[in-house]
Amino acid sequence: MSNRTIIPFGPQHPVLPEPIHLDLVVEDERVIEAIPSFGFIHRGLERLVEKKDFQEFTFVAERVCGICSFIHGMGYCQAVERVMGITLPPRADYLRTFWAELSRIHSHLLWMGLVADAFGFENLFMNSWRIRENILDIVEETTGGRVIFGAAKIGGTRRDVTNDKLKEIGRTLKTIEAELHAITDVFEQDYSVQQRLRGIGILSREDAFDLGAVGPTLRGSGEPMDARCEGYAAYRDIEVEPIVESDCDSYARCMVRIREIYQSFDIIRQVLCRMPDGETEIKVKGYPNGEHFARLEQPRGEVLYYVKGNGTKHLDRFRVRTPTFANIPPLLKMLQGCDLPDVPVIVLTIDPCISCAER
Amino acid sequence: MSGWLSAILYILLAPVAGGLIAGIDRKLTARMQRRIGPPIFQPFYDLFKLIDKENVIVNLYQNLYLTGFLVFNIVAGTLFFAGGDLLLVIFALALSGIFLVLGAASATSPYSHIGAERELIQMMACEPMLLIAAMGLYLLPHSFQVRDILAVDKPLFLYLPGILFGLLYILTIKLRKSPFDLSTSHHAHQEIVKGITTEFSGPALAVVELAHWYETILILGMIYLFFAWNPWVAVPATIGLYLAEILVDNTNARLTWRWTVTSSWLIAAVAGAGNLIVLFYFLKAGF
Amino acid sequence: MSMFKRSPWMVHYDGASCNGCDIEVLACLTPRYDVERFGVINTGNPKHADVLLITGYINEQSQPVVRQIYQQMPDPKVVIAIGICATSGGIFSECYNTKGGVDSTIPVDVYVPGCAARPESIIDGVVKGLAVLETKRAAWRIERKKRNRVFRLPFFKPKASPP
Amino acid sequence: MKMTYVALKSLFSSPATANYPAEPKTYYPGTRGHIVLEVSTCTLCKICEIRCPTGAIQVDREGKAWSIERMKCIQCGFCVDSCPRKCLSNDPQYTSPASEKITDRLDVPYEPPKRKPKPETPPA
Repeated sequence: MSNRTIIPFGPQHPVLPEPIHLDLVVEDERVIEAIPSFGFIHRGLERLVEKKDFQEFTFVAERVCGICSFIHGMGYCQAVERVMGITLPPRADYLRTFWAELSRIHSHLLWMGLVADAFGFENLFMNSWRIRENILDIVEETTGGRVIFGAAKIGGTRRDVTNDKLKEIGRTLKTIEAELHAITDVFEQDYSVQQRLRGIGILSREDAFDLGAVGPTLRGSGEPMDARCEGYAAYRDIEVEPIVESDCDSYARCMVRIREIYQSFDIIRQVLCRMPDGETEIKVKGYPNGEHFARLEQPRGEVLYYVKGNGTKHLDRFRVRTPTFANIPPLLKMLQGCDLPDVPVIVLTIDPCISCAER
Repeated sequence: MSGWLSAILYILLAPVAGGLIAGIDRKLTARMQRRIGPPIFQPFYDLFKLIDKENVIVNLYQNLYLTGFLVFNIVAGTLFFAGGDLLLVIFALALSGIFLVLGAASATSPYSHIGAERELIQMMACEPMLLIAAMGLYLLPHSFQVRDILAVDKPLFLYLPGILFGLLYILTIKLRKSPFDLSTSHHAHQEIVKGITTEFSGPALAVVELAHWYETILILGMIYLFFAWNPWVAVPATIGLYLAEILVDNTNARLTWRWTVTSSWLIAAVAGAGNLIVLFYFLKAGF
Repeated sequence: MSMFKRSPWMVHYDGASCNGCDIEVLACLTPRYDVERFGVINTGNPKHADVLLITGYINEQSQPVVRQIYQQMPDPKVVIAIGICATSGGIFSECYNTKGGVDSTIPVDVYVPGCAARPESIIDGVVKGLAVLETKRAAWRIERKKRNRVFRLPFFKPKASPP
Repeated sequence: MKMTYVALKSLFSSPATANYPAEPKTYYPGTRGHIVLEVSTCTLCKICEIRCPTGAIQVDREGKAWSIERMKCIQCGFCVDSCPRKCLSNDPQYTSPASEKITDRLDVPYEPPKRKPKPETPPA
């Protein structure tokens, strides 16, 4: 006696502000299958390389996604720099790492808020975003933008931060971290939150690996894989231990992200300690000729940039493989057989960034 | 005579008081989230705006059902404040709920349908406890009449602690507060958009809001009954318990319908029925 | 006096933006900016909303969606285009998949510039939008009197069939 | 239970809301708000027009004017970086919302240096 209906989820939906459309085939309240449809946000910006010169294109690359914008700009610059054989001054590398980790904290805090909203915990949403605003203040002060940093540039960074300012930021981050503990404790210990996260959206280690999950989705299933261990930018000097949880459920993915926030605070502390003096940019001469793959770790997982230059000011090819794109097959797997109220929670535990995925 | 007076006062003043309570609720919620929050009269602004808006009617029967929802809410409240039969009040309340469900189900939107289903589930979770509460209140005055219960010169909450707890538990469901804001939600967003109210717009939504205000006052009246032996205790106790509901709303995630039904029946069975049985034998033994 | 100014409920749709403006729209709801001070609620349901906030430009796939959301909103309603993309296509205006700004699909009342639009700027935009909403309401009331559509029970048949 | 503590603490502490329209916001000096042109030093060299990723800046050499479409500018600051005379700068104040798309047109008093007339080559 089951009644099979199709419930549309998105593209306009209060829980997920981004336009993805899922047709949820539902029996009573159990999801049998989720059929996605895409393209609501496809821009085709990879093809803009034909129209914008390779330096201007940094701004386009930053706008692949507004949440992890800095790492997109940084990844593009890194790929082009490798093609052109540019070695950055160390201060530029460290500043980039500093901003990348700040953007990771802000993205994870944003995610914490959204997932809290998905399971109907409005207060937690408000508190997560309240703390996030403090991070954004630091970002705005150092880069001039709140969400689109606009600080990366081929050959270095567009801005420098004085050492006094960095010290002050270090102190501010300490107070933010202290304040954050109250919120993350709720995620870790609150009964009703655990009810909504534990045992929901199981993705086994084999499935996660086979379906190509990346980032916290993969690490929540017990696979230690973090592109920061590759040692790009300042990560060559800073030890990054991949954070792994082995429960394979939504709670594990949540815990991975929460522990990553504290890890990022730790990395920023190390970056601030070791910040070398010197130039932040070098002059770029000539045009890129050749190709390169860059691998970076975004808040949502591993991101790949492919750049191919032909010796003119326009690149031949630019290609991004974003983490959400890789995480959608695991998501569809997780959605099979879950309850309808758990759909938003599961969708959010991969931290979807549809604008990344569809570019 | 005073019963009729208070019934008329209820009909006239409940919207005002209910709106104010909703406003204070929103303000306090905002403060608990470290926001300034809307002005206290915000619910009235919302209501008048909704009346002013275009009424997009999905089908004409929707209006009939919504009118039924409002009318039976008022009937239930009027019966209660006139000192009438508590059982009748509970049944009228259930009937009004059914009208709301019918109104939502008459639309074609899947969100509205699921909201209606969940509303039914919520009513299923509430009703046993409401009936047990009525029975508990019956035991001391041997009457279901509200005026007789009011006349009992004993602190009822000491006799009925389990039932009061159970009633408070399902009041969270009735007031649509987290963790049980399953069928529709005032603030936080949910997977079925606005659930039961998805298809109501403009004046129709205003009717739903107004009916909720009447319902809130009726529910607060029910809590008042437990402390009615002394108004100086009863008023602060009712206010305090409502504030506790707001706090619970702000400190819990939304739970699933399975959890809602299981836990509320469990509490009805353990706290409610247990209290009832114990009290029954105590009274029989002549305490 | 009308209450539209005091209780604008909003619905937000992400056309094809980079998420930057989206999260700034959401940030407006949070403690630092708290637009609920002005009675704004993010309803997420077009049928309850008075204000439609659109971020990002319109592409082939999202065009019918935007149109549908706009049609589902009861009158009077206001559309606010948030961010440069929603205004003119911005940096993506040369992409092969754009139709242009929001005004290519539905009428826009207020443009909020910025990439990404700052929350203060969004608040300013909403306040500007409310003034437009007020004038639209006046026009719409005259319209409504002609059509005479009020809250009605099923056994009273409407005089004129709704369009 | 942890949340009860947070909620009650929030209830009794002052709200984190910046009372925005009532109290004006002060921006950090480096915030990218809108582009300002120092008219007196501009030489209408057109580099900003070429560099602008969205094509918001138009330089009219004949009409001696520099114009920017405010509703197209993405405040990236690329023009500021690439201006050879440093006459462009970022102002922290954002462009205010409007019902029309605004274009700001500024008259530039720059006089191009008169080219010396070529010395007439003596007829061979």
